[in-house]
Amino acid sequence: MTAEEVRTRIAEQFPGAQSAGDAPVTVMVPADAWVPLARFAKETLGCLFFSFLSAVDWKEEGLEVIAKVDNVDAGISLLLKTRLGSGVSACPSLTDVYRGANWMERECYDMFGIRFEGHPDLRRILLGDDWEGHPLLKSYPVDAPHPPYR
Amino acid sequence: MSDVQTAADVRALRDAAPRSSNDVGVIIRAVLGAMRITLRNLFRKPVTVHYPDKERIYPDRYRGLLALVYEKDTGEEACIGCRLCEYVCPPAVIKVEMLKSEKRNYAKTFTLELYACEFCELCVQVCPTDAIVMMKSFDLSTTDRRELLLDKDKLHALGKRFEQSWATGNKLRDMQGPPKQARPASAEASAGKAEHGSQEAPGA
Amino acid sequence: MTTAASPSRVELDYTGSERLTMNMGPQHPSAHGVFRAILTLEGEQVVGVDAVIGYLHRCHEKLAETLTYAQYPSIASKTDYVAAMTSEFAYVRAAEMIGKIEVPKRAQYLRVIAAELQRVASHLLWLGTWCLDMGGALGGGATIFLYCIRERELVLDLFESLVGARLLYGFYQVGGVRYDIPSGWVEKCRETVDLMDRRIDEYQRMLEENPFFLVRTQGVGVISRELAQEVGISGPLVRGSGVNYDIRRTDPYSSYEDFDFRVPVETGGDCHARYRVRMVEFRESLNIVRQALDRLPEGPISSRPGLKSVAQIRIPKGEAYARVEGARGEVGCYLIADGSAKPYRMKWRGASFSNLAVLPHIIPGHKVADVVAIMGSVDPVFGEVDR
Amino acid sequence: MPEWVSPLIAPFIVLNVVIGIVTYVTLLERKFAARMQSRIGPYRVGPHGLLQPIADAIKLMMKEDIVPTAADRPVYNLAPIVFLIPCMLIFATIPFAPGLGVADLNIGILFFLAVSAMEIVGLFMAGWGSNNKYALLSAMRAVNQVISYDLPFIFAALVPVLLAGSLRLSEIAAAQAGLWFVFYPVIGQLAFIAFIVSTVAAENRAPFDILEAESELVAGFRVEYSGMKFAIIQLGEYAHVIGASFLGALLFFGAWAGPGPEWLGPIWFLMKAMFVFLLVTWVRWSFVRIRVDQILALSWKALLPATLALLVATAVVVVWRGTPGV
Repeated sequence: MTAEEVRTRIAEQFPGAQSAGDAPVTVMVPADAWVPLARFAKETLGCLFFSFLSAVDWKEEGLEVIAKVDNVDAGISLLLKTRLGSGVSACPSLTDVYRGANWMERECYDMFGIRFEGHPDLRRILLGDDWEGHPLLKSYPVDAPHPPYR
Repeated sequence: MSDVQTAADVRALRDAAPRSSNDVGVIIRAVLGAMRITLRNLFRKPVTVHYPDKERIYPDRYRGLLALVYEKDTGEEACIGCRLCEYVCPPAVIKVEMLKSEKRNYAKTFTLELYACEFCELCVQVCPTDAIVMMKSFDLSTTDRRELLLDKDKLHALGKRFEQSWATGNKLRDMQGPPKQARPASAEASAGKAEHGSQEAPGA
Repeated sequence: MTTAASPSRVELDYTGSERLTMNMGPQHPSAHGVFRAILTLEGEQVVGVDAVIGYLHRCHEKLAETLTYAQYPSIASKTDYVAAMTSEFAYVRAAEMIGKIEVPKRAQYLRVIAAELQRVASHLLWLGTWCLDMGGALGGGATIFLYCIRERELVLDLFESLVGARLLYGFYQVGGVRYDIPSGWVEKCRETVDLMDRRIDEYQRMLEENPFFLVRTQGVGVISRELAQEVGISGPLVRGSGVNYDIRRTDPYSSYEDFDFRVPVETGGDCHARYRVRMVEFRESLNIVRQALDRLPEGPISSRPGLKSVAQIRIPKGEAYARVEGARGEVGCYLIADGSAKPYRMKWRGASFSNLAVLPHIIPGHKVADVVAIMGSVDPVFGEVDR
Repeated sequence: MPEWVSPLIAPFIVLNVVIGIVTYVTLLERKFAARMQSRIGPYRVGPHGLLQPIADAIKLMMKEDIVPTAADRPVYNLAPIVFLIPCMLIFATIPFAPGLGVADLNIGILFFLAVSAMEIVGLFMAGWGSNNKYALLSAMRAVNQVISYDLPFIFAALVPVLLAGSLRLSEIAAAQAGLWFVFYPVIGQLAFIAFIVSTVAAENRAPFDILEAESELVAGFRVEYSGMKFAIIQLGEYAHVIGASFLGALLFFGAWAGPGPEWLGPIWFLMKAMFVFLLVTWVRWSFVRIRVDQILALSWKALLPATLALLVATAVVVVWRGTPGV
């Protein structure tokens, strides 16, 4: 399957998706198609390999969640993206589709404060439980000491 | 629990894994083979270096303590206080103030917090006058952190105390530079410089 | 870092005998850094594990947003400090992909040599510490550990004469490499590579058929093909589970397509399979180094002028995900550039983070002694896990 | 000299000599292991590190003695002593030369084996009294392992007894005047291998050191001990190993037999014991540790039947030859 075919198949399945690029194929969907897209990628496109999940803070445009999955045998790389919209910090969880999303979503919650709905065990992973704020948000200043400064 | 492999799974997988041979002969041979290797190493020379008594030979490019040097021909401080090293330092341990003067500028203060230094050589790399260099030594151990807050005088003293490594800003930039002219075999060129630089303090 | 009770605890035909909760770490001889596994035990059997990480978190992703493309490669070494070369590699490659910066052939080969020597050094440390975990500091493990360290020193000596540092190199820069090889280095490198080949033979003879070693590794910590891919483990682990996934082969970068090498794949999925994969990788890496030394082209080592100021490198707007095959697997760097001298966002995909995430799935059902064997075979580096 | 003093003289001398040997055996092992690992070992204290054991002993004596608040104090404090006593008592029956020893019992070897198995009480007390999970797991393993390996240890040691036809250690040594039992065709070598394996296991040394297992259980039963108590445990452990090495030298290498004048006998004995000790050490530094269930399986499924069969075979040989002895 070439990147071209992948893009067409995704376009058939998800009319709202915008896709571009070859390696990886970048697919942008609305948040409600996030889990179906991942499931489609895993089950239909054979992207079994879960590479990573993270987020980007686009300031006033809101948060964007990204995930990368690969079909190792066929050499397909998919970069899945979803915009949560300004002020929204909830996203459906991929843990039911990919087990590897568990820790990645915990890290993402830790760093961006995104609540992954359906995650079995959403707690901080890298920072302490009593940490205030989510450091990778652009609104989190780098040089000011923060309350539990240790 | 679908999330975790259960004990039954583990047992099944364990049983499915390839087994080692139960042949006594194989086992005895393997055991003796392992013991032979330890025995062979018993008669090899130890690799330990008696550190404080004997020093390792540092390679030419050793990235050790940082120091400031004087200009070779005039004997003046080479640093012109341009603050490029301050800007490039990733952990921001260098603080420089410039002293403007007629012919050239000087560093009014130059402090280096060696206890937070990463020894990445970026300050050496950007230095336009080859003033900050690295030394072929790392032993400046102390029981007091404050002693590693190096000011200008201390840095100059270090420059006299230890042997200087090869790299200076100009040499590094020459080595990395894109082909301005057709360069000869660059390995030899850098080697030639290496021999040259290790003996002498750099000139601007 | 959290102390909440583990929510995922398996019920393995629990007979009502008292359970013991045991903290393994954060300061523990076989924690390989600072890792805390909260084990729930029934006798010697582990029934639940909660992995606590984050003790070494240094906010590398935030840090990268505040440092320029010129500065960060030196800092990138610190994520995976055991294989510092490959983490730098991922970062500069991401920047080069966005900026479409050509890298001279000589620099590409030098990058390959450094990365492969680094893989050998890293695997040596893995073999040593893993045997130390299984064999103890007062036993045969320490012997193998010290042999491995002895050989690793030789590789570090090579790096030292190339770069000047032994642990955090700063060898890569956007557009090429920072240092050319000094004279005599090629011969020294060849000698070291040949010696290493012989020494690896020795380790193999010491371990390969050793019944003590085999009973500790065979059938222990089996990761199935499905689990391996879903969790996203990579490198020798995923190849030990029968997935043929090596980025050097599937997505060749930096002239890897020029070299002949074999990608070992084992189907066992247990600690022994991972051991065998890594033992073959040793040889293959040494082979790649030999080939690269043979064919090392002449020419410049960087396509960009030497660094003169902090903001010299500017990358146009764009984003890219660069992955390299590190010693522990897929080291990825997802970089978003906004046209300035600093990235807008950088995401590290640490291979160890994903590799470690498999532990809660495979440890339950094993004995306490197996926990350290499995952890050692995963080869986590906590600088990379916590970043 | 009052009358009660004289029986104490010999034990006093033996005790002190043993402690001296044990201190320096630690240095021997450290140097030997270091060379095996391309290192040089202790080097700084005294010429070539010769004063290192003394420095260690002084250091351990000066250290603060820490008792965990949750520890079971009487048990915790008593454990090192209970551990040390049997380890020292085993030297009581060893004759270092003809007529030179504390007590040459007519059931010497039985006494040795019985007392040597007593160390487990101290181990378990230490593990239990520390009130530490690592120590507790280690104590559980200790009981498992020591009991499993004492049987093959005894059976292996009984082979020379059958060959010599006596339980008295001095008679076993004397019976080897013609041929050391280690050279006795087939039986001798097999018994010696079994003896070495079960010694390594019964002394909890790698690859069978699961109760110390510092990569899993940190330091096992002695994780909470510090200072002098730690030193006592360490002393006991080494004394036990040295005792077993002496027993091995006596059972298989003809004890004090050797060329040269008679007063060299104890020296020969010591050298042979050190040879056995280095053999055990060599094994120790060559292999990775195996798991608790595998250790038990090895004992009950392989070593115990094998030594039992060997014992029976020896009995058959002895009966067939008519007279005990070589």
